[in-house]
Amino acid sequence: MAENVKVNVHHLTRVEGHGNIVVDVRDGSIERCELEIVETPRFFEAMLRGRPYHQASHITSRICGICAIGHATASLRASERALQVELSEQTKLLRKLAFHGEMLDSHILHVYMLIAPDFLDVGSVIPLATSHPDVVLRALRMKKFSGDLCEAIVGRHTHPIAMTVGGFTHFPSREDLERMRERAVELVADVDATVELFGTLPWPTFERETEYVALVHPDEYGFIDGMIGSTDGHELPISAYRTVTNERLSPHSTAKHAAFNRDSYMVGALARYNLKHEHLHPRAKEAAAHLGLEAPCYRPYMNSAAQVVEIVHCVDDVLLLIDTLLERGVEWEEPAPITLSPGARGVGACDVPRGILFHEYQIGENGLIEEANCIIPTGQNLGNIDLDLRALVPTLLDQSEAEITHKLEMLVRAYDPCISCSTHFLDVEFVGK
Amino acid sequence: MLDATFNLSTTTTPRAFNGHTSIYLPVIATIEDVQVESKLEKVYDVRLPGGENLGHSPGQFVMVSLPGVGEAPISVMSSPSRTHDTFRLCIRNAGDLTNVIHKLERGDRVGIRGPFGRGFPIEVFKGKDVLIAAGGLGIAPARSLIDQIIDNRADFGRLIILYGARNPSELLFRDAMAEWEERDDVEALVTVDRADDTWLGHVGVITRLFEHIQINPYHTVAITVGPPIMYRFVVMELSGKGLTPEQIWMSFERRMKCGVGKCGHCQVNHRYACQEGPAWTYAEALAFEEAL
Amino acid sequence: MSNKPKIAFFDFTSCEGCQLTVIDALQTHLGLLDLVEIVQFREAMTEKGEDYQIAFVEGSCTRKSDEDRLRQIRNQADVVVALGACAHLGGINSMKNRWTIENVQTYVYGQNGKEAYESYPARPISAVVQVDAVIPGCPIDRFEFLRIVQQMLQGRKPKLPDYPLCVECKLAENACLNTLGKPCLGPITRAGCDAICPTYGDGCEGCRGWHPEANFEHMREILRGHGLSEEDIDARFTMFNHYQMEHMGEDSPLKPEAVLSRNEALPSSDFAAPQEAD
Amino acid sequence: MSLYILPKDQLSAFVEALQASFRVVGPTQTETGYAFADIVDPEQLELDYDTTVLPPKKYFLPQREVLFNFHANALEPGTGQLEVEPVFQDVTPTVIFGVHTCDMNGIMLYDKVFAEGFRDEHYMERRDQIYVIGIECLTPCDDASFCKDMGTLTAPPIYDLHMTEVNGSYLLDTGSERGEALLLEYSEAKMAKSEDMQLLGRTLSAKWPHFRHRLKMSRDQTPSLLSLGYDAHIWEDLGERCLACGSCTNVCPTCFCFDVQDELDINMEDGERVRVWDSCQLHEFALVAGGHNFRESKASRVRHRLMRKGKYIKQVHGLLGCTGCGRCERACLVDITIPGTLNALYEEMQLEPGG
Ligand SMILES: Cc1cc2nc3c(=O)[nH]c(=O)nc-3n(C[C@H](O)[C@H](O)[C@H](O)COP(=O)(O)OP(=O)(O)OC[C@H]3O[C@@H](n4cnc5c(N)ncnc54)[C@H](O)[C@@H]3O)c2cc1C
Ligand code: SF4
Ligand code: SF4
Ligand code: SF4
Repeated sequence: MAENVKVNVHHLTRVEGHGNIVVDVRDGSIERCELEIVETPRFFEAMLRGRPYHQASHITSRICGICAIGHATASLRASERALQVELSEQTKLLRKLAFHGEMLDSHILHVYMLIAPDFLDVGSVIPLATSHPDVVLRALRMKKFSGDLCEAIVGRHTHPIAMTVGGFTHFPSREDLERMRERAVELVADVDATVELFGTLPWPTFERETEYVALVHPDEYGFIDGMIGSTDGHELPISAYRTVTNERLSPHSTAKHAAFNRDSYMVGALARYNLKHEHLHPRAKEAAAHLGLEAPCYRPYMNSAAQVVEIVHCVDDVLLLIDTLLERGVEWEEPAPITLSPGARGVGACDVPRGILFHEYQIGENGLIEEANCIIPTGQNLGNIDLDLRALVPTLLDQSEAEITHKLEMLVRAYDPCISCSTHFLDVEFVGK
Repeated sequence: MLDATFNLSTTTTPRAFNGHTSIYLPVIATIEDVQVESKLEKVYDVRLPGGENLGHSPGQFVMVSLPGVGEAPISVMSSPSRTHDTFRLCIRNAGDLTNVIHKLERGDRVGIRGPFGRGFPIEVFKGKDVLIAAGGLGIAPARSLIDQIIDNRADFGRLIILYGARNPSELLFRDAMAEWEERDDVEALVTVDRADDTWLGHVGVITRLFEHIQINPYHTVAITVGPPIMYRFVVMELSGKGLTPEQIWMSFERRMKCGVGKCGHCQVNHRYACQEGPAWTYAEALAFEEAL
Repeated sequence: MSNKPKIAFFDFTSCEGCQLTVIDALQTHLGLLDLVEIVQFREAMTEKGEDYQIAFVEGSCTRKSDEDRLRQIRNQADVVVALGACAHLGGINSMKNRWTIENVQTYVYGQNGKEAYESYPARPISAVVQVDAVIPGCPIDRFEFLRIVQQMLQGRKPKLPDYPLCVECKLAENACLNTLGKPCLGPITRAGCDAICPTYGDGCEGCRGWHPEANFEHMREILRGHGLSEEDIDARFTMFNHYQMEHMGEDSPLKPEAVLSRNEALPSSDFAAPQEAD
Repeated sequence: MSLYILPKDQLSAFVEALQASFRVVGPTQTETGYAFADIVDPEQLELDYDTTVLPPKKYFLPQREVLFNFHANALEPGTGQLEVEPVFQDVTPTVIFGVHTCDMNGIMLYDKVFAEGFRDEHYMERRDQIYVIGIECLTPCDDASFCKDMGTLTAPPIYDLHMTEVNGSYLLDTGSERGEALLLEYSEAKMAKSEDMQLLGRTLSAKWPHFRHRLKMSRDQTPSLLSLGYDAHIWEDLGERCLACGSCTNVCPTCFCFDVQDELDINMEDGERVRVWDSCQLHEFALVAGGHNFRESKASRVRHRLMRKGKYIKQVHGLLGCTGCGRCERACLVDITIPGTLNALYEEMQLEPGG
């Protein structure tokens, strides 16, 4: 039982930079408890000013090497809205396919390399590789699939090439699609095994009711476009995103914070699950049941379980999308035409692995960007993480500092603030050889 | 098609594989000895499998390779008259491959292809006074010729060796040079561009040595080997002494990737330095717009 | 543990995509771990060793406080390698150099931005410390990364192609985008990525930097031929290479205003700035 | 050897029959034009095609070709086991359909280059396995070509079979015994009759007026023109424009220069020595140790290419080094062309007789 607790976890998470958790409890009451973000500011919005619209998606994909396809897609949608572009059905299908590639890549990395070791109480992936080499190899197989899927559609995962305003500059061949289909079918066994594995994990029961925000669509579990939905019962067009995000500066972090109807809200897999689980593919629904996920779920740790559910959903959706594309046949298409007009504005939104992402541009008649705004998911989650931490810490005070630290780290990781810094991925190979 | 004069002989015939042979396949040779010659140069004695005779003539080169690093043309420094079961290379640490070669020790292995190219036509030099003007590393290929002449001294007239280096520390083969200077049937003169405290000999570029020699233009052939800029000035001196372009031989350095006249890098006009060269007469070179 | 060379990865201002590419490289070339010992790699491990011979540095230097850390790395490592366009060229980050720092700070973070967010014009790390080798690209090419590591392990000086991208593009038998009316910077960009962008139908953007004989004047002519505006052409020349163009001096193919515009020219705007902290 | 006739609609059957025993390649349509590629479905074969980006040389001298495998200690080179084993890459029975006459001239030159002097077994072994089926050009493929000037508008004697489209059929000339055997074994071709021959003669003679001359001089004059113009002014202008991108040489059916590189596996023990296409237009091509570059300026490199095409290759191999296919002209973004250059040189030499 600790009356005075001081936890300082350095470089725990990453929000295009680094993060620390600071907890300071004195005489049983919380003095400080926050996620500190020490991001190197990059000023993307300022950089975009004066640049031709066609560069925007390639510039903004460089915001994050993990969510590159997500940023590029949101950016393209913003430009396309501003430039009154109508996308072809084929473009939409191909964009979804690439998006799934990234969703899978990110989720697989996150649940296998971070979450699994935490829960299996093996500390990191190193012992996991020794105790469960099959698990690690499976993760590598699944990740390779996602990378190859991205490559087939957009050239590469980190900084996609073939997506452009109005469409694509390159198209997968029938053989490419057939090959990826075959591999997706083979992957199903790995996906099942993933559900099986995560079904056995003891998810912490910590619970805090909050608002969940995600993109919603009338008839699908979609990630691109749609409406902004909230579990507090609101549905707004994407263009009204500023009403939702209400960005504020927080004194202890260089990332901006957001709040909608409450002090904070949560975005990401759990938010999506809570808002639109009924549109999941049947196998994903079964997986949710197996994992004990039930909407509405207010347990932030279950965000990772929702990610597993999305893995199942995405693989099934990839199969569906490829079948549709094979049936229609992929045709070479020039990008859809654009219309320039003075001061045209457009907002693009995507639900990337970590939650909703907004890009808004104002594009002049000369095709140059005049104003730009980008809002990243982790920025939206920060306020919610802070409040979770504050609610969680008092319940942990009877535990050792090491245990507290571990639980807090796990909480922050569950939000998947950005995978790379807290992954113990490489260690796999150290041991595996 | 190609001039009949160039040398197509390669003693190190590539091994046959499924009935095919490859001109790009090196034979694996062993380094018998390594000596440090200067800060930049080392001398290697190389032995082909079974001590097979390389069978080169002075002025020819071999392609030396370290699989995993690369391959480079290197002149044979030893005289065919001296050693038979090994041959000698003098290699300057000039870049990527040669830097790694400089780490090799006795007993290590290298790949060898060749010998390639047309060397100096020693038969043509017989009975003549031979003047050799070598600059820098050029003394290595020249050495092959010099030793050959010394070993068959009676077949030739005078032997005049002019050798220039940038500074005393870059002078190669000092022992041999001392030996040549001792002999009364060899006239050897050495110069350095820039002297230091230890240097008592000639100072100045190699062309300055020509002041000190007299030659009979009717009886002399001249061979010059050195860096590209040297040739123009040496040729001027030789012409000034009455030599015709046909009496002046020079060895050309070019980039080479194959050594067998395919890769195109060593072309001088329409001719391949790796096959029809590297030794050409000045008369031949005059016909190349690209040569000097 | 062994006498394998110890290597470490560091990140400055970047998207960390190059480090992710290193992870991708490990997925297909696990054997790399038999050759080197990774002692620091925040992307992938929590352990942190301070004893390393080769440091791979990702990201640009964008603030004064980065400099010390860079110098520390330089002091420790025998070999410092710039990993990716941000570290190599200043990359994407240097686009902000067109505006004054105060302007970008307030545009993105409002009036508080000036104090809260330290920043200065983005620079390649070679502007701060001596760099021994470069792995270009945004992101890096994983095969080039592996090749360069191999060369360093052999004690060789890593070598980059110093010819233009068109060479690789032709070997891939792509129809030339510039002849199809689509702008491509291949003729002035250093090869080494196997012309991946043109292969996927999109013109090269110069992320690997210029090759030594880049002919800007005629590249500009070609782009004009596609009907591009001067601003558009400048934007292409400066997407990854803003810093390079700023520092070319007399030889620069750009007018000075294309690389440095004045703060005053911009109307103030709160488009991106958040509300004040409460 | 003799002339055969095959109705056009039987071509697919011929291709299909060949596929059982051969790798069949030929011109196919791509998103942006045409390219030589493997024929999976006979329908893909497009015999009426515009010139491809790369000539069929890629089947004779692949962009990247392994010369030998090695096993060595690359971390400490020279030590330990060092083994080498030659590799003969892509030696597969292959039938190439639809080679234009200009490209067949390119192959003819390659055959000389790789057989003369040191015999290049890597090329020769592969060459033996390749059957060339030419196609007669009856109309110009586009504005950039100048085959009529270069004398390549007619088939050189290197083909195994050569097809001419006449009245809904192909007339096939057999250029080799193995070509004839191939035709007889895998197709339903019949001996051509005398009226077919008549028709062929008429078709061939009728094609010439469709092709124009672009050179102001005869091709026999190019060697002396180039000698004379070695120090002409135009080179400086071309050098200033040139992007040094090497596209002209990479797409050229007569360029064969290559670089040799070692590639290592990640285990640092096994690897391959490969040759890859190189270009005399690149800065490093003539650079030697010590930093001296025998062709430092772009002007000297552009000139070297023209010299090779119009003079040097002819001096060595007896054939001009340009087939007039026009590929380099299409590839060049700054409009450096063979006819343009030769004509400008011709003009300049008229102004300054004697150069
Ligand atoms: C006929 C001939 C005989 C030679 N004899 C000797 C000799 O006896 N001793 C000796 O030390 N050197 C000799 N050289 C020079 C030697 O070949 C180069 O120093 C060597 O190729 C450098 O290779 P590297 O890999 O160490 O250098 P790199 O790192 O590859 O290059 C250093 C420089 O050499 C150039 N170069 C690269 N490959 C070649 C090549 N194949 N040919 C020429 N230049 C190249 C590069 O452009 C660069 O400028 C000879 C060259 C020729 C052509
Ligand atoms: S597409 Fe670009 S890189 Fe390729 S040849 Fe054309 S200009 Fe060069
Ligand atoms: S093509 Fe250009 S932009 Fe694309 S990866 Fe290569 S160098 Fe970078
Ligand atoms: S030089 Fe040009 S026109 Fe002549 S063969 Fe080569 S590519 Fe064709």
